[in-house]
Amino acid sequence: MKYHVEARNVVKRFGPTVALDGAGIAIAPGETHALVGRNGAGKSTLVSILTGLQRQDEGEVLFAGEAAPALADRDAWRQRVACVYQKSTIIPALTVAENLFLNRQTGRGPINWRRLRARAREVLATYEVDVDAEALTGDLGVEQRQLLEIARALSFGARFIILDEPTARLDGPAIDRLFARMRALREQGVTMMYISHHLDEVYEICQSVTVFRDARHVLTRPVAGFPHDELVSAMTGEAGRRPAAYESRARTPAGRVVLSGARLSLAGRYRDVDISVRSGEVVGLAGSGSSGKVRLAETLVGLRRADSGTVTVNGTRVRPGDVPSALRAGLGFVPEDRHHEGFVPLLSVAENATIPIAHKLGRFGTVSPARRRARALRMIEDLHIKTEGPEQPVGDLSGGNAQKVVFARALVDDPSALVVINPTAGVDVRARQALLGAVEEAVERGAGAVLVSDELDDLRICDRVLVMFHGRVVRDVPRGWTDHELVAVMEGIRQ
Amino acid sequence: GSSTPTAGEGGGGGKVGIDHPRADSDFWNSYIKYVPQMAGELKVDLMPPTNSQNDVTKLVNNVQALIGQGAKAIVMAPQDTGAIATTLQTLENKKVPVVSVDTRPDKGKVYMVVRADNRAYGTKACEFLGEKLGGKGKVVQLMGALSSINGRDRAEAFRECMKSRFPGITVFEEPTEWEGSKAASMLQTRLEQHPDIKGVYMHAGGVHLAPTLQVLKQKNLLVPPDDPKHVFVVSNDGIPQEFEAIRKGEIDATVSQPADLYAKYALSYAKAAVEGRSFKPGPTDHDSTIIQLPNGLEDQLPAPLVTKENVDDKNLWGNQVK
Amino acid sequence: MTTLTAPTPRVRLARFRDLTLVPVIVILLVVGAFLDPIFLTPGNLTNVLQQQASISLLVLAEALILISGKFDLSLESTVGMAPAIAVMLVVPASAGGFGIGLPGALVIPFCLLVGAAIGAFNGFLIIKFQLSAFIVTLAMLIIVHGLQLGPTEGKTLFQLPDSILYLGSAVWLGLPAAVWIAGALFAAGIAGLAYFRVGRSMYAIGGNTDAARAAGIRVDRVLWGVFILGGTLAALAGVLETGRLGAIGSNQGVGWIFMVFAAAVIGGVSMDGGKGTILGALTGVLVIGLVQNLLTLKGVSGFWQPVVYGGIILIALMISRIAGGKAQD
Amino acid sequence: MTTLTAPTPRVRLARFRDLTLVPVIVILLVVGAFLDPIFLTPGNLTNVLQQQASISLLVLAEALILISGKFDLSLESTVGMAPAIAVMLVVPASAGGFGIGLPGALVIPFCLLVGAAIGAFNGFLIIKFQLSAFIVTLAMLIIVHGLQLGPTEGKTLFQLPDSILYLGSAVWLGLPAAVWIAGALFAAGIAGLAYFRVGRSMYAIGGNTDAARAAGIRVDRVLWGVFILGGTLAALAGVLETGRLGAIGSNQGVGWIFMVFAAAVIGGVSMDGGKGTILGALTGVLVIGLVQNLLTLKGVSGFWQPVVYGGIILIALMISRIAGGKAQD
Ligand SMILES: Nc1ncnc2c1ncn2[C@@H]1O[C@H](COP(=O)(O)OP(=O)(O)OP(=O)(O)O)[C@@H](O)[C@H]1O
Ligand SMILES: Nc1ncnc2c1ncn2[C@@H]1O[C@H](COP(=O)(O)OP(=O)(O)OP(=O)(O)O)[C@@H](O)[C@H]1O
Ligand SMILES: [Mg+2]
Ligand SMILES: [Mg+2]
Repeated sequence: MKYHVEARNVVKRFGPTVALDGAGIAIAPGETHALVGRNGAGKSTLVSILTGLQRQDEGEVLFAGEAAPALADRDAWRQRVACVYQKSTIIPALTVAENLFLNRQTGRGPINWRRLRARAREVLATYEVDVDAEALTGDLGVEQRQLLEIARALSFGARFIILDEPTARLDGPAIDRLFARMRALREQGVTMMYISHHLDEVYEICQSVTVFRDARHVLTRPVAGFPHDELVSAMTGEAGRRPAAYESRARTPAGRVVLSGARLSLAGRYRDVDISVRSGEVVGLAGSGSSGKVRLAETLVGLRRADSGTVTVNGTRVRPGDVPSALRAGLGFVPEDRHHEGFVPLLSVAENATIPIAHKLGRFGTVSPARRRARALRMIEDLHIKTEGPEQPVGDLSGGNAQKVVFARALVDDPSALVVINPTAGVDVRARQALLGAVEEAVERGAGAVLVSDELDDLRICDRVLVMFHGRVVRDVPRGWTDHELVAVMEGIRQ
Repeated sequence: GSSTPTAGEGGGGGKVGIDHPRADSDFWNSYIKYVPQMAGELKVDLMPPTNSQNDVTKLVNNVQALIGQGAKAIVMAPQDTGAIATTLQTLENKKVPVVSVDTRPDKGKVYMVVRADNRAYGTKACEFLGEKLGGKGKVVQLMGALSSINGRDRAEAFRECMKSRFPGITVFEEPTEWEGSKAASMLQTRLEQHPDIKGVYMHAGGVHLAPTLQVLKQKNLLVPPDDPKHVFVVSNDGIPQEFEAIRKGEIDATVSQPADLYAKYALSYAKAAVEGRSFKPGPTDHDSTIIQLPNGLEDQLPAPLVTKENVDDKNLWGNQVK
Repeated sequence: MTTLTAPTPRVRLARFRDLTLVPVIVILLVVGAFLDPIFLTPGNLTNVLQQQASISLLVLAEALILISGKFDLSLESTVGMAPAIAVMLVVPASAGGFGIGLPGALVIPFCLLVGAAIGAFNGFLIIKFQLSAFIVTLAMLIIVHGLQLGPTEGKTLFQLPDSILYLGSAVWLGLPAAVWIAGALFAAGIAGLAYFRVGRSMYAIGGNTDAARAAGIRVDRVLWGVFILGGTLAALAGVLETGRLGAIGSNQGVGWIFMVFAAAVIGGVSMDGGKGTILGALTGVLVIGLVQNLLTLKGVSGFWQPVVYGGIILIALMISRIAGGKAQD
Repeated sequence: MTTLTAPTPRVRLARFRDLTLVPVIVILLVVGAFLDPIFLTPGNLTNVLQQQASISLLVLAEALILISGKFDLSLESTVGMAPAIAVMLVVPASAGGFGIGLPGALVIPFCLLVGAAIGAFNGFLIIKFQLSAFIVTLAMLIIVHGLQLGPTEGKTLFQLPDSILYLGSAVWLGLPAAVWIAGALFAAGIAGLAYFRVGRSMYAIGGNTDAARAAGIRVDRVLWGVFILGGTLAALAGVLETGRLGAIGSNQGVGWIFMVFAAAVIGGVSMDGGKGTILGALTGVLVIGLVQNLLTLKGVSGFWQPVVYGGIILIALMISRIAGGKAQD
């Protein structure tokens, strides 16, 4: 059988790191083929090789049995493959319409902006992305940008499409719409490669799955009849059949309130919100897109300043919009976008993880590298961060591992209040368990936590979930909800 | 009396170090070209020249290097006459005599200053323009960089002379920073504002001549001196192009700054210094006078005003270069 | 699901953001008219345009390079060096030339070629060799100027072929030819950046090079082209300046680059790439030209001119910041 | 699960990246020794150090500012203006002063205060007003220089109080005091950036301002401090230069800033912030000092000096690129 796309024995090194070590993939025409593996397994590296952004050090790439075009021949690559990259390829200073039609605004001659906008609106309508074609993409939220990337890749008319973790930043309904589109494309015979850390999505949308582990190909199997647990052990390389789903632990919240917001309002985002979190309690914040939950969480940690209302951490009223004072009062947090506010790419794992406690790592304003290293080694161990060592720059880590470093930063000072926003975006199964476990462990040590997430599975560890709708908290749902119930509340169906 | 520093006996003594102030003006480039020629004629043991590119920091570094390489006398042209003080002090301590060309250091010992009086340039230009305009009207002064002593001296002398001798004349001062582009823009704007401007004094023919002529041409003011529309132009430097313009009647005069004499007497005084000779104030044998300064002597070389009458004088350095 | 509240006004505003300097220009015109009766006359305004024509080409070049996310300091040296070398190729040795005696009509093509070559060399080092654009072009600023000083031995070139003088001094339909040329090139720049793929790809490259590459834009080729175009425009600026001044001094263009950056940035072009328009850059040039003209007209003392001048740049910057509403980078 | 595969070599490499210019320095020393017997003598090398002492302080200041992700062009003007104003405050009117007659011993504190004030003003506009650092400090470069030209009327101040002359001209233990001072400040800079919280937070801010803020670093406060420190260092550079030259010319410091950037960047400091070390910047200064010294010793023609000089900067840049292994920004 002739494969539509094939990569054989691909080796790719980045300095001392071997990202791909003789790995390969073979995708049959018309199938939707999943590529799974833990963070740093080399999936995105393969994507950049399959899309001609980088050249493999060894091995070959074939499209329909023919050798891949030269790296410089961008047009040839674009005819063969369209891609939603893991890293954003949206250009913030340009409009939605232009980003959709980047480098294909016109065939020849001047650009007809009016027509371009009209075409953009068509695409946006087709893919049900509700943004203005004339808006600057820099003004959009991450989710809308992600939808835009997907719409762009799908609208190319390419016969082969790669989607690298497209759902990491999408909420439930958006994922459903994406899958509907993918099914339609598959019916038209489009071949797809799909990367995700949500294995249930793999079962839902893919026909075969390839597993990478530690830069190597482990197996390729049809999805049908492939036990979930086996897939997980193939990814992790652990023979023991640990359950894939995270099981949250039982606990009883203490009485002390460690984090509270009173009568918080921010124009256009949320209004008159009261929230209070007790020690030993995980409070979820849920809501559909633009419900204001993220802004609210960002207000609690001081990244944003509310128009009115107060935030109290551990009994201290913190200065509004002032992160340091919140941190000093005993708060730790994981921001929504790790690239934006999560880490300094050029600085080491150790340094990123220990910035908030730098003052405790030495006297007279000094920072002792030895103590920093020791602290970091502990965090690396606790959170299972896959790194060459505490001195490796975080910019060189894979997404999931970078996210763990952000977690390390949030947890490094033993916070009494923890706020985590979309904590598991882009992290693998085991990492997800580790991160949720880290939240629970912190809570067991007496912290109170706020967990903002679009993923219902994450919200399961919560003792109660506050559901927001259009900037207001509409329900306080205790443990024991079903997916259907919660979604219904989030969509505002049952008030 | 004074002794004439001509070719010494046997050309002995020691090495003479020389630093050129800049390489981007026509006047200094003529000077730079005269230096090796005169050194040959005077049999001076000249070290490879350094160039401080109008930067006193570089000048100080260069002098340090020249001394390190064994210079027994230094010829320099410090464009910043104050900031050289420490260096002169050091040189005095090391008993290395200094000949300063074109500028007079404010402080610190010098063996001899060789220069024409820049204030005299300004005064000569003022007198010429004042008389041509009959003591009334408007003139423009295209000034050099105000941070350069020469630019300031010319500007001040011109301004003061106009004020005291021709109070009826209005002077517009344009800070051109020795830049042709600024000069053209400023003159053009000023002529737009005051079409009745009748005189221009340019501080440096090398950079100001062509732009001035170009602006006058554009305004149709480039006419013979007998035309009532004529704008009287006095330049400064004495480069061949200015002479050419004088012959054509495009400009009326220039102050010839003697590049050749600068090179010749700078080197001969340096040689005399190495040989241990000394001079006293008084007239010299080359139409100049040595005057006493608080920190040394100064040989004030003549700087003739060149007009249509004497423009073909073979002795003018501008007529000796090709 | 998503509620994008009233996006239209936002877009409108974005379009006006190119023109944040227009109020500054209006203020300058009004204040100027009060300060000096000559200021608002057509003659004076024409002068301002003519005086700014050649520097405006440099601003155009720099704006293109900045929008593409790069940097070129060496443009200012090209303004003097390219015409000087071109002239030396054609004039006899007695007039300061190399004595090769190539035909005088070729002097402008030569000049543009030299500019293009400098741009190409910059591009080579920056793109192929991946060196820092700032330092490469800083070194080139020094080297290119040296390549003028060396052959001319620092002398002013006075005897120029008529062909190189023509463009900078001719008058077409009552306006200096230089103004027409600069105007036409700015119009081309505005249209090229707004309506053509290559212009749009410059924004894409400046905004996010990786994304541009992923979208199939030939990043290296476009960037190289921009550097070559920049060098050529600088050489053309040199031609216009030569014609205006009637000679090529060894300082021609020296010290312009700061003003060029100031004009581009107060005109809204970002130093970080991907942002700004040619129209905005043009308003920046005009502000600087008008300020200089006013300072000359009012005869502000040379010692204090820098303070007034720098102060006005700061104020323009603040106005453009307030009107633009966004933090600058 | 954690795979700690041989982390040590990587770290070593990273550390050596600061020192990519060391081979260049070695080559320069060897070549120089062959070219001129004077070159390698202690006397000459001491001269080089002394000559570079004050500009090196500017490089130190600029490196700190660049690492924090900002930009300051106005430093060069502070080198002349701060000591000039301080001197005018203390000397009598007859010596060019304001005639206020403050005690002469205060001249250095005044000078440093003026520098700090300029830095604070820059910081105010850039941080609080969120203006473009490049253009703010460009305007300030012009304004600050004007604030020297204006009061002094372009004249050189040469009657200076002894206190301001001392540091730049004294010799301690056989080495110029300026060299000791610069050495001590560089040592402090190296230690401060490597081992102190405030130094590390400068890297964090330069690398990702938002992340630094989210990690609890008081970004504005640190940045402001860096600007003030930069201005103070520039003023101190002015004190040293004044002592070395014995007077304050109206051009003191003018034109330095390009060299300062060149030194910092070939020394490995990134224009994009967050990258580079003070030690690297120091090697950059040394390369530039040695090249200048060699050019002087060999008496290279002033016309061609820029070409040689710029060429050597380019070569140093390439070597540092090849040795460093990463594309520069
Ligand atoms: N440009 C780069 N420079 C250095 N190392 C890199 C680079 N790109 C990737 N790596 C390394 O290569 C390995 C594979 O990375 P890759 O991004 O392919 O992982 P991934 O499977 O996509 O992970 P994730 O699920 O987190 O996205 C990682 O160890 C990563 O740190
Ligand atoms: N910088 C911005 N400029 C303009 N509109 C914005 C900006 N940021 C967000 N918005 C819009 O404001 C609305 C609320 O966004 P917000 O990020 O608060 O939603 P959210 O609670 O995070 O929801 P979700 O996380 O599900 O996306 C959205 O429509 C979003 O597109
Ligand atoms: Mg990936
Ligand atoms: Mg959101």
